[in-house]
Amino acid sequence: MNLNVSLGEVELKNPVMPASGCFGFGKEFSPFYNLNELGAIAIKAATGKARYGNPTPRVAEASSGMLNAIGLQNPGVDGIIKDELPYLQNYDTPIIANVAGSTLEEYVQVTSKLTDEPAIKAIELNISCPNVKEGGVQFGTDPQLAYEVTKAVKSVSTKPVFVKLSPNVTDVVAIADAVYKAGADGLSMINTLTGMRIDLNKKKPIIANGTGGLSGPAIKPIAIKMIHEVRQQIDLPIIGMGGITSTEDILEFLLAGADAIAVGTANFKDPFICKRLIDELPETLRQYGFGSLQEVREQGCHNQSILL
Amino acid sequence: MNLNVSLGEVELKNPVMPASGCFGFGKEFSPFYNLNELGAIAIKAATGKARYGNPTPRVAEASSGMLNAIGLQNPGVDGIIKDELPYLQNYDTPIIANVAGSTLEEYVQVTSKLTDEPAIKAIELNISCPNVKEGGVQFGTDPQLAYEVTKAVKSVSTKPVFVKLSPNVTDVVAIADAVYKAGADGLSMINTLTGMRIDLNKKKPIIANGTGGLSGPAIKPIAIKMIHEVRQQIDLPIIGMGGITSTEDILEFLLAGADAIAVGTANFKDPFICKRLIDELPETLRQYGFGSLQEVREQGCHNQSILL
Amino acid sequence: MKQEPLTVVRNQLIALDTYEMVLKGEEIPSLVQVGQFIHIEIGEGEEFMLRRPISIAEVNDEEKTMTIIYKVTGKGTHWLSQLEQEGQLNVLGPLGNGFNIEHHNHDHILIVGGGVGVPPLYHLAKKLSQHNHVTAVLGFQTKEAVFYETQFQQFANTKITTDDGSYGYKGQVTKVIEKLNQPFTTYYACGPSGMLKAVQNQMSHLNGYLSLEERMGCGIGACFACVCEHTNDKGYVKICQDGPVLKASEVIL
Amino acid sequence: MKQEPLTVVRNQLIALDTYEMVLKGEEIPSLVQVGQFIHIEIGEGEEFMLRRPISIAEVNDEEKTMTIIYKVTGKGTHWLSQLEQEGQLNVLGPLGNGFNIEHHNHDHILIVGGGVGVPPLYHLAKKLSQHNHVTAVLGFQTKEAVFYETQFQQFANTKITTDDGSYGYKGQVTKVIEKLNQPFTTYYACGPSGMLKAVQNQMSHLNGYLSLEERMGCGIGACFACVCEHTNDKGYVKICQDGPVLKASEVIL
Ligand SMILES: Cc1cc2nc3c(=O)[nH]c(=O)nc-3n(C[C@H](O)[C@H](O)[C@H](O)COP(=O)(O)OP(=O)(O)OC[C@H]3O[C@@H](n4cnc5c(N)ncnc54)[C@H](O)[C@@H]3O)c2cc1C
Ligand SMILES: Cc1cc2nc3c(=O)[nH]c(=O)nc-3n(C[C@H](O)[C@H](O)[C@H](O)COP(=O)(O)OP(=O)(O)OC[C@H]3O[C@@H](n4cnc5c(N)ncnc54)[C@H](O)[C@@H]3O)c2cc1C
Ligand SMILES: Cc1cc2nc3c(=O)[nH]c(=O)nc-3n(C[C@H](O)[C@H](O)[C@H](O)COP(=O)(O)O)c2cc1C
Ligand SMILES: Cc1cc2nc3c(=O)[nH]c(=O)nc-3n(C[C@H](O)[C@H](O)[C@H](O)COP(=O)(O)O)c2cc1C
Ligand code: FES
Ligand code: FES
Repeated sequence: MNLNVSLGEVELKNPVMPASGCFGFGKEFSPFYNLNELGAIAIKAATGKARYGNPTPRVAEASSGMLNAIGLQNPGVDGIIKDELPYLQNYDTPIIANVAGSTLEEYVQVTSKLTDEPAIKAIELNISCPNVKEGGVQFGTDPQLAYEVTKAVKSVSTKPVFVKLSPNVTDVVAIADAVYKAGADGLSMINTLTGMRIDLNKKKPIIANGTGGLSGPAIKPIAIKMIHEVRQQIDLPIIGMGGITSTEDILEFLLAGADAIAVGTANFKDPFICKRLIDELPETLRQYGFGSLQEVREQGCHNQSILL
Repeated sequence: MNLNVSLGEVELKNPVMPASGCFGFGKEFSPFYNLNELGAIAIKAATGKARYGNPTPRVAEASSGMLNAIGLQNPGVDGIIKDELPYLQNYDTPIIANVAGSTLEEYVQVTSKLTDEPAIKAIELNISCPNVKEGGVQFGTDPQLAYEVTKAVKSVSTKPVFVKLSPNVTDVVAIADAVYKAGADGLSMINTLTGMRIDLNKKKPIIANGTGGLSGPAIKPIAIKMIHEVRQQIDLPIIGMGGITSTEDILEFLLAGADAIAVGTANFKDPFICKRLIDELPETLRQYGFGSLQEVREQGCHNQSILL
Repeated sequence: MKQEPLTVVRNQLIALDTYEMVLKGEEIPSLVQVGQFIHIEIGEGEEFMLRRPISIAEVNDEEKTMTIIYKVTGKGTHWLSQLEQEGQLNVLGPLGNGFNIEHHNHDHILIVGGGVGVPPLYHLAKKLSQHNHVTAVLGFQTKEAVFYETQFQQFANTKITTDDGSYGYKGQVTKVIEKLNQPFTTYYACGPSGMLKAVQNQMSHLNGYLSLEERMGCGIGACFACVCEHTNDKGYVKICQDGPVLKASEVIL
Repeated sequence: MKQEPLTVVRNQLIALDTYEMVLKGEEIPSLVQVGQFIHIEIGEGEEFMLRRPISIAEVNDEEKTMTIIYKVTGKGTHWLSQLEQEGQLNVLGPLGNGFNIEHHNHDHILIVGGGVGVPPLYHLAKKLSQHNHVTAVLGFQTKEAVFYETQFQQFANTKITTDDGSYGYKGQVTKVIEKLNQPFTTYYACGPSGMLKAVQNQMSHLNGYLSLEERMGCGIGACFACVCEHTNDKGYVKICQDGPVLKASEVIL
């Protein structure tokens, strides 16, 4: 079965990619399978300067999920270009560069450095990281700020810009609409929900940062709902994510309105998962009566019976 | 160990109660244990008129959680007073009446009918039900509306009013602050998060209503985070809920800042759970070095080391 | 109504994706009325927060056992199918109101079952056959899915249909019922809602009872998940508490 | 680095809340370097999304087995403790960089372990003892928590301390080390971070290596969960990938 997908002008071999922050810069997963198998790779967020991130502990477990507060640790955009992209250039898998920042200027600066790198086929604008004290999520929770940062980044980007939305909002469609109007080429949804766990022995939050982002199967119904809602109203390609662990999950996201999907947390449990899902997807589609991804789209999001 | 708790002027034998909507009007659980064991009982939402609720299916499963879209089915406030409260009057457990409505007037009308019932010791103002098309959640997502409905209900209520907050908001503290200013006597948090599951065979949402409210352990870290955040800023008693299944969970909620807790979804898995948690709580408190609930409060929310 | 750990005595594949499980316990089996169901906890830990409702297909009072028959359609029934002998199952039950059959005597009764709606009817057929004449029409998707044909034949004049005609009659149960042309006094039906609707329509002249299914939360009448429209004053019944067996002329499907 | 289902050969309580588990497999055991760890999948289904990192305490090449020792401190280790012989465990490993000991010859080496930091040091002591003189100071909370004393004595001059003095010396390992007053050339330590800090301080004059622990996500260097400040250019190391064993003079605890 042909699994090709177009996300606007970005062409993928298949709709499955690892999610940003859960796959480093690819290298660590190359012992497990050939990265050419992947539909794309969303790499760890890049910021203007190298960042050390938050104090440890940075992760905690939750029922069917986990909390993380890495705090955007990364070698900085120059470090990524110098030390990480050359390795990824060996593959013909599109790289999606996740861009973060504390100020609008930083988003613009990072994007303008990354946009001309040949390996990079799209920018993923991360306005939804809940784990940094400044910037990040405030751009993702205020439609006006979301509009401005998207517009500014679009003005310097030569590559399509996908805006990664935060689920920690009253009205996700309002944010989606704002970035659509600012010229976004697509949406990634969802980022993590802000959560906390408390260490009963130490009587304080497990995560040193206090709060962290909740990911994994626990958030899947929230992701499905938001994707479905946005799909009805905004005409942009959507990369769906949030708790995917199986090909049935992928089908659920595609039916809800996603065009491609990303797998985050599940990579930690099974480092082979992306490849396995790609291999198994055709069989699952057939099992539920679909002959192609196009048929899924037709019977899913574009079918009025699924509209509410 | 003495488990007494005061929620403002409401005195509870212990901090454990079933959550609204997960315990009917009590009768169904009376074959399992004596309802006098409970700290309180939050009964199913009351509306002005009897409501049939949403079409079925109304529930779906999710990883470590469930979705529901009951749609506030209930016999109406008069039916509850006539047919349900007399039975509950047999117990000396405080009843917390959950009040819902589509309009401000309906909230006021329902409250004024319930407020003088002797069995009822507090009103729980449900401005956070995500499963009805009108009213409900919009009051819980707009600080101004939340203020108005709370103020109006307070003006007719002779009993303390706890406002039940929705987690489907960008800024829960803003809502908490608004209802505090309107005179709320306490907070219940959190209600369910809006979610969706799709039936892969039928290619449409499992729940006939489309979306439903996500409850259960999946949402626990979100509840903990919101309670912790509100506790730092708003000086009102908090009834905490969201995914509680064990006495360790209870302790986690208390450390985060809840004064009492409610158990919802877990009643469906184990109808004995509330009694079991009450029985086991003293041992768990001791195990983590606490001699009383007062000590938990001192080392939890009121201890600066847990502040961030 | 009890919560009890039941022990798996047997758990075997009897038809396509369909398992027969025998459970032993001190309390629950001896309380069962024909037509009731049990609510089964799935897995360990917190992944599965909802129990699964499954009908009771047979009870053996002496052995303190009961039999359920279930089809693997999702994660919960898959987990059930993996249980081995001596495994334990946390069961809440028996739940609901079953078939009220004591008044029947020398009656001519029709039983209509579809797929996994067949199991509760087996217990019913056995009981009814003691004093009545019973005919059973059982529909399945395909030959491989057929189960309990010989068991039913002991107690009832049994006709099998399959959707694809690979076994017995071809097509829907209503087509077979039409042909029977017998003087039934009462009918009992359980199966998918499409089938129940068709039977309810076809047999509207007859006294009948339907055993309904709906997605459930609590299983004990507390959560309002499983309602069905009804001609009573309230306008509804809760299937878990007022049903699952309800008078056909009173439920609005 | 492989992902392999390992078979439980033995799983037994050896001290307070502490279990010794022997695992057999075709690939992973034969790849192990002393000081590495494995990342263990917990439970079935989706409740537990994070693996658990546990050190390798010993390897038996001929039997294709390895031993881990773990303390039950939460849900995951509780689940491990319930596994029976012949049970299967999904393991990712061996991970990280272990102890580099090939250059040691006739050295006088100090090993310092605390609680569940002791296991990886057993494999180390055994290897080192072949060509060196080894002293081990092992701290536990209380008498009932002590394990592997006789095993260590085979390979090292072994001192035990307990926090409450219920067995061996009373108090912290640093107090015992102080009294030893021996001409150590190198030390290796693993244990709670408080202990490591104290040892790092006390032994700053000596060449030393610490095996660090931190909450982990991926276990393979991809998620940046497990960093530790370091004197290198980047300012940090990833414990799972660059550690868990690191030069004591270079890590900032
Ligand atoms: C009163 C009653 C009696 C039943 N008796 C039988 C029986 O004897 N044999 C049998 O095979 N099946 C029976 N069913 C249907 C059975 O409950 C479902 O097939 C089963 O719950 C599916 O669980 P799952 O985990 O495999 O599916 P999943 O899809 O993974 O289940 C997810 C959730 O949906 C619910 N669900 C899914 N399908 C159904 C359904 N058709 N009806 C009700 N809930 C559903 C589950 O209970 C669970 O809460 C009965 C249902 C009811 C209400
Ligand atoms: C490299 C390394 C080697 C280790 N070797 C051993 C060993 O040989 N024996 C042993 O008993 N323990 C060892 N630990 C600690 C062990 O990983 C934890 O005790 C264990 O993960 C606790 O899991 P749990 O499910 O019981 O606790 P929970 O509290 O339920 O676990 C929740 C989450 O927190 C993590 N976590 C909790 N405590 C710790 C901790 N102390 N360190 C790291 N993660 C933690 C878990 O991995 C899990 O992700 C090691 C840790 C590391 C990093
Ligand atoms: C450890 C970790 C680190 C993450 N880092 C980033 C990041 O740098 N940028 C980003 O946009 N999202 C980041 N995310 C969010 C994921 O890309 C994804 O949106 C989210 O985890 C939901 O998917 P999942 O449930 O499959 O993990 C991170 C998630 C995790 C668990
Ligand atoms: C089936 C169901 C019905 C509910 N009905 C109500 C309701 O009528 N009023 C209300 O305020 N909350 C209602 N809730 C929300 C619960 O009271 C509780 O806030 C939520 O489920 C989180 O707690 P839990 O995770 O322990 O279930 C309902 C929840 C469920 C699962
Ligand atoms: S399942 Fe709760 S009322 Fe029927
Ligand atoms: S655990 Fe992911 S980098 Fe170490």
